[in-house]
Amino acid sequence: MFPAQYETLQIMSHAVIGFPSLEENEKAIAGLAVAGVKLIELQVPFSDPVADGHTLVNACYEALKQGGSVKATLDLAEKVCARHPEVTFVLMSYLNPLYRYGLQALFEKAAAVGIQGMIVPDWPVEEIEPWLPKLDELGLAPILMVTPNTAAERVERITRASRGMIYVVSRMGVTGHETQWGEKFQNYIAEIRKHTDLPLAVGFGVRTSNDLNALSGKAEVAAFCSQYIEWQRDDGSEIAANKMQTIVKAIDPVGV
Amino acid sequence: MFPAQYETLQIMSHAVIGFPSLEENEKAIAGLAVAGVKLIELQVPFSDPVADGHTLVNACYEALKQGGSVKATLDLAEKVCARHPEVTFVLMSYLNPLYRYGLQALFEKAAAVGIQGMIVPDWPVEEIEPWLPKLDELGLAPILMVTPNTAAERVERITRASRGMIYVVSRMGVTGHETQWGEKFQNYIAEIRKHTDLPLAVGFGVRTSNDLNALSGKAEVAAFCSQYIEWQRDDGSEIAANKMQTIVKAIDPVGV
Amino acid sequence: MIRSENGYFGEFGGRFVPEILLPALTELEDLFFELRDDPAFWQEYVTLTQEFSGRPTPLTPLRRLSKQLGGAQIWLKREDLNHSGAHKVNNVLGQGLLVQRMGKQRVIAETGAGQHGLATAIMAARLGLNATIYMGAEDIERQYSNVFWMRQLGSDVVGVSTGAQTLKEALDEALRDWAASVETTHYVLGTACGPAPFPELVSYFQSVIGDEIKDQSIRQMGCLPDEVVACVGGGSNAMGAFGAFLENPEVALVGIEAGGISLEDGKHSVRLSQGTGETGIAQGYKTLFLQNDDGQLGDTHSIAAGLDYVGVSPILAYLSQQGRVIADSATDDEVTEAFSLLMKTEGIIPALESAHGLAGGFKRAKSMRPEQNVVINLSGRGDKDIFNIARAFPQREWTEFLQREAARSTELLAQKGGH
Amino acid sequence: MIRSENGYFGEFGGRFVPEILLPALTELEDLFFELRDDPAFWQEYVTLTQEFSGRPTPLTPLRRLSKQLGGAQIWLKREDLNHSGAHKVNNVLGQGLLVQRMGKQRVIAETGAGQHGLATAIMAARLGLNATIYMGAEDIERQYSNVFWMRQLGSDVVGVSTGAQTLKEALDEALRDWAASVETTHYVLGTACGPAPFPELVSYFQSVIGDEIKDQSIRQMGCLPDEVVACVGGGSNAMGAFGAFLENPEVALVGIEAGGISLEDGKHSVRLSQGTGETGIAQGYKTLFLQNDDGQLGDTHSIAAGLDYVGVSPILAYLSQQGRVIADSATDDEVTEAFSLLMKTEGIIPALESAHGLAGGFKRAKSMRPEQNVVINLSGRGDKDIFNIARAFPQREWTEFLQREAARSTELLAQKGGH
Ligand SMILES: Cc1ncc(COP(=O)(O)O)c(C=O)c1O
Ligand SMILES: Cc1ncc(COP(=O)(O)O)c(C=O)c1O
Repeated sequence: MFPAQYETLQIMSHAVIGFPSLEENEKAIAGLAVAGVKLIELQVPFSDPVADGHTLVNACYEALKQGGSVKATLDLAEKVCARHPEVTFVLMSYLNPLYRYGLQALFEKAAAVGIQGMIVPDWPVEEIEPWLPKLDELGLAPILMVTPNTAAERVERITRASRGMIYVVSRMGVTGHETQWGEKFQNYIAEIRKHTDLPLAVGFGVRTSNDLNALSGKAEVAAFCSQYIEWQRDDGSEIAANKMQTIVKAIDPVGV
Repeated sequence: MFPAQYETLQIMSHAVIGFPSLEENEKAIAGLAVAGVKLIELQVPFSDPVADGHTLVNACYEALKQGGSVKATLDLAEKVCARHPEVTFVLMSYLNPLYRYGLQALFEKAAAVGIQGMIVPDWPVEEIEPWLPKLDELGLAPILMVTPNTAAERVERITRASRGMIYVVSRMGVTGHETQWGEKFQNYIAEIRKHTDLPLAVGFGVRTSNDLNALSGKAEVAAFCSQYIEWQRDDGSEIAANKMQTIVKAIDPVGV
Repeated sequence: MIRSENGYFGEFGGRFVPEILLPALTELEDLFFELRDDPAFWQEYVTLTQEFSGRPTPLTPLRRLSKQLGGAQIWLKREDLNHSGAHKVNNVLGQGLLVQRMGKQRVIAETGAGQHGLATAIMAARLGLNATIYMGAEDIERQYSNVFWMRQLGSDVVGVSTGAQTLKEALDEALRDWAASVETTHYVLGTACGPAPFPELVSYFQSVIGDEIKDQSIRQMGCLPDEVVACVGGGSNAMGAFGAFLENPEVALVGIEAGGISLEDGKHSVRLSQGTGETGIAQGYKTLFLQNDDGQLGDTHSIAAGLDYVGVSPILAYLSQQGRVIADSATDDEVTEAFSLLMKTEGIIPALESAHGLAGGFKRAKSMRPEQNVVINLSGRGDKDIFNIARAFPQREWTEFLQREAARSTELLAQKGGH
Repeated sequence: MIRSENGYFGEFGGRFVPEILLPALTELEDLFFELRDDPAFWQEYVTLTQEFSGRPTPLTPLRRLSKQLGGAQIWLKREDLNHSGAHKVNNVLGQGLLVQRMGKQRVIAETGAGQHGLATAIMAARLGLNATIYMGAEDIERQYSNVFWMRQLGSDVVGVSTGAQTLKEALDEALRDWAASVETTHYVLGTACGPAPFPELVSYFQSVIGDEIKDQSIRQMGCLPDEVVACVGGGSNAMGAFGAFLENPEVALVGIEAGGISLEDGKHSVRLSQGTGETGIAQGYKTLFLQNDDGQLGDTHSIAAGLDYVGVSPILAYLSQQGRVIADSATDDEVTEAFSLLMKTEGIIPALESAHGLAGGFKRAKSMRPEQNVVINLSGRGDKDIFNIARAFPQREWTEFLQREAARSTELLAQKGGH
């Protein structure tokens, strides 16, 4: 289940399928679940991940060598969705691997294994709209992105096509490190809320407890991804899960 | 004295002033005189000896490092002309060193030290003609070159401006090694004799006793230069002089 | 010139980019749509290419070579004579005019072998713009000579060390830069690929090539050519050469891809002609990509660094599907042979990319009649790439020269006290 | 265009060659005198340069740089856009036409840095002639990249290991070849020097540059330029640029020589402008030579290999003596500065030779008024000479690249089983 509007801040974390290995993914996801993470993106590794920062780019590169693929992702999803019913799994992928699989077949299979949402950064709203009836029928939520430079009419169109949540890109750029959560950001969030009742998942640049506390009371979900993958890369999945637990516990439970 | 027309073959040999050194030049010239050489070219080394083959080019290059120059040549000439009155010394130079010295001063000085002739390969007949009165007055013989591709009218003009001898370039080119002394060559010689009563000095490609015997009875002088300089370079002036003596003795004394 | 329907050419094209890049693309598209039918803008562009890059480039008859091959008359469109040595500069100068109109002060570009990066650096210097060029660390390592020039020209060359550290990664990294800087920065895409409006926009600027070929053919041959042949990397020089002839069905249009070593995976860069490419969506657009069953983009190989690309212009994908463009390929060996033949017979040093067009064009010309005419687009010159060409023709003297030169260079550095 | 009196320009010029070469020179002179007043021949020549080398080359305004310097408007005549990358090809193509008319099948040339040799190799390939290029062994060693191309073009490159093993020796050796082969072989002299008729003949073919400057100035500036500036090696690009303006005394003509490191003997190549050159007779003609008191030609130095020559065109020696041409020089340091300035401000990579013209021209332009115009002849492009330019701008990355490339090249050779 996606959080309801104005619910207290939840963390969405991440797995790149195949990184550091397919077996390790399962353990890592279990660790995240134990840590209290309620939303997990399962990222299909891709050869050209243009919307990702260096951490995820390199993770994709490694993951592909370890056998990461659409099929591996669906297989894994089947297991982890069953194993962790308290977690909402979201498929994250670039379009081409899904397109090659066959979009309709992919959607059906994803829904069948228990995936509830889908983030595809290079799949624009115009191309998604024709699929909405099918996706709604399957209960597979397309989570679209809004960015700081998205024009108002386009925010309207994107929010209309989105399901489950809106993915709010916190700032311009993908590879930078610091994000400001001040007034400008709050106005931006407020602007989006004018167009939608869906909860907002804020991504890009969420790397510390401070970031989370800054977002607490402003958004329903914080995507805590690159930093987690770096922990996983540098310290292993177990320690990464522990750190995640600390982070989750430290969140101020303030409603929006 | 230059040989008379139809006299038996004499050898003209060579010194590059400064090669292998200025002192060695004197010894080498003495050796040539002893060997029976009656004509010796004293070559002023030059930085750009375009009409010479590799042997003389490299000798010039070395000679310049050893202090070879116009002045050194005139100084040496002064000594050797006095020392070897039986030898006819010919100044061989490219034009520029003489031009820089001052042509008139040079001619006067050369004549004064006892030089009897002058070979300047890049000094065309048109430029020599105005100097003829002066040269005749000084008794300094300009020895001009005729080549196999010189047109008949030009042979006429060149022979008219020449004194002492005509330098007959035996063949096209400067760096090659073999020269043919057959019918074609004899026709060439005969053609030149139609224009002049001066003796002919044949140069380029005279490297062996065979060459000399082939020329004997056809020309009055054979310029035996590069081969001698190679002996001098490889074996030293003394052995070179001995070899020269052998060569001179082996000439068939046939009149033209 | 062909026009897209909403960014699509048949099923190919489109604009599949992260949302953040969309405003810049629509801004660019709006400006482009406004200008492309304005003859005054075209004139401004043509004047710039004339005064700075020496256009028009000549159409050179290859009299000796045509006779030797015994078929059609072969003509070369001499894009090698452009400033910077390749057709790439046409597009870049055109985009420079757009940048000035948008009032942006910075450009970025990706580059593989360095050609497009160099052209961009040149344009930026000429127009007084800041430039950042992204280049795979591996490519920098191998193509340092172009890096040398780009830096001398004042551009910032940034090495990309993600993934395989080559063109693909550089492109992705440039897109990442753009995502952060899109409001002040223009992304100068180098070929007729990428998200709309780039394929159309790049083809528009490059169409100056085909316009000239058409005029020159009529003047020099007295008729249109029977065939126009061009190498196909991303497809910009081919679209440039073909554009003016799309409505002349009597003119065959032939694109030559990099046949590489063989048609095995990773040993070539043939996307159009042998059923090796499959429809996919990546790098912002839909086209034929070399990819595996999982939709991962494949490895490519070509002796010519500039043809070593995994996708292809959606316009060419469409025209080839329609049969309007004939797709063929030339292997590395055929290419080095054509390269030598042109040099030795006509005194022109082709780029290895362009030598693909030569190999394909010569083959076709041979089977044609002497009264027919084939125009081959000589997209670039080879002397800019001596290191690449020396790799294609290994010689002891070259190796020894490099060793000596490295020693000399070390000494010079020591004299100047380092850097 | 200026005409000699019997091969002389004032006291300079003439024909001081071994007798054996005379027939070839008079044959050439006769042919040249017959053709030079024939407009059809000139048209044939211009058409060849157009169809093969892309003439006319543009006259490029340097708007940003002129503004930055704050003086006259500066324009570049873009000889760098010629096929082969320099003005040298004009002369060589013209001589190629003469070779065809003489029915000769072989050409020879001397070359220093390799530019003229490369141009000759290109012409020979294009016209189907055999070519032998003489090059000092020392120059081959340092400029191997040009040797690489000449050989790829099918020319025979012969190393000369007499004397100092550089240009002078190569020239002498070419003359020796010519002495043996004069009946079947044409000697393609590369600059406006040497025995008559070469200075006049080379200037005649290069005059296409100045003719174009004149037309273009009237079209682009609306008037003649105030100054025309060119670098002076042998003098061919300068004579080419100046020729059309000799009868326009209001146009100042400025030749820039290589000031090198200093005016000490052997550290520069200034023959016209500082009283360093003295009248002499060598290499077939009379002009100002760098020489010592004994008449031995001197050593020269320039950062630009192509300006490193000991003599100078007799026509320029005369015009400078008459005051019609103003002679100046630029030091190596001024040259590298002008080089960088042009690259960074206008996106054009000049040859180091041409950068002398830039250094001199920029200096003059600075002290002029904005409504005045200076044309600088950009005789060649710099990217053909990356090794030379890298030597002028030592950088650690370049050294490291060369080391890696040498290793790679060794490996490639080993793979191919040597050569
Ligand atoms: C000379 C040359 N030709 C062709 C290409 C291929 O590009 P396109 O297919 O866009 O013309 C390149 C790319 O770098 C190039 O440098
Ligand atoms: C680009 C360039 N400019 C100038 C020169 C100098 O020659 P000239 O004075 O004959 O123009 C050379 C000679 O190689 C050259 O390559």
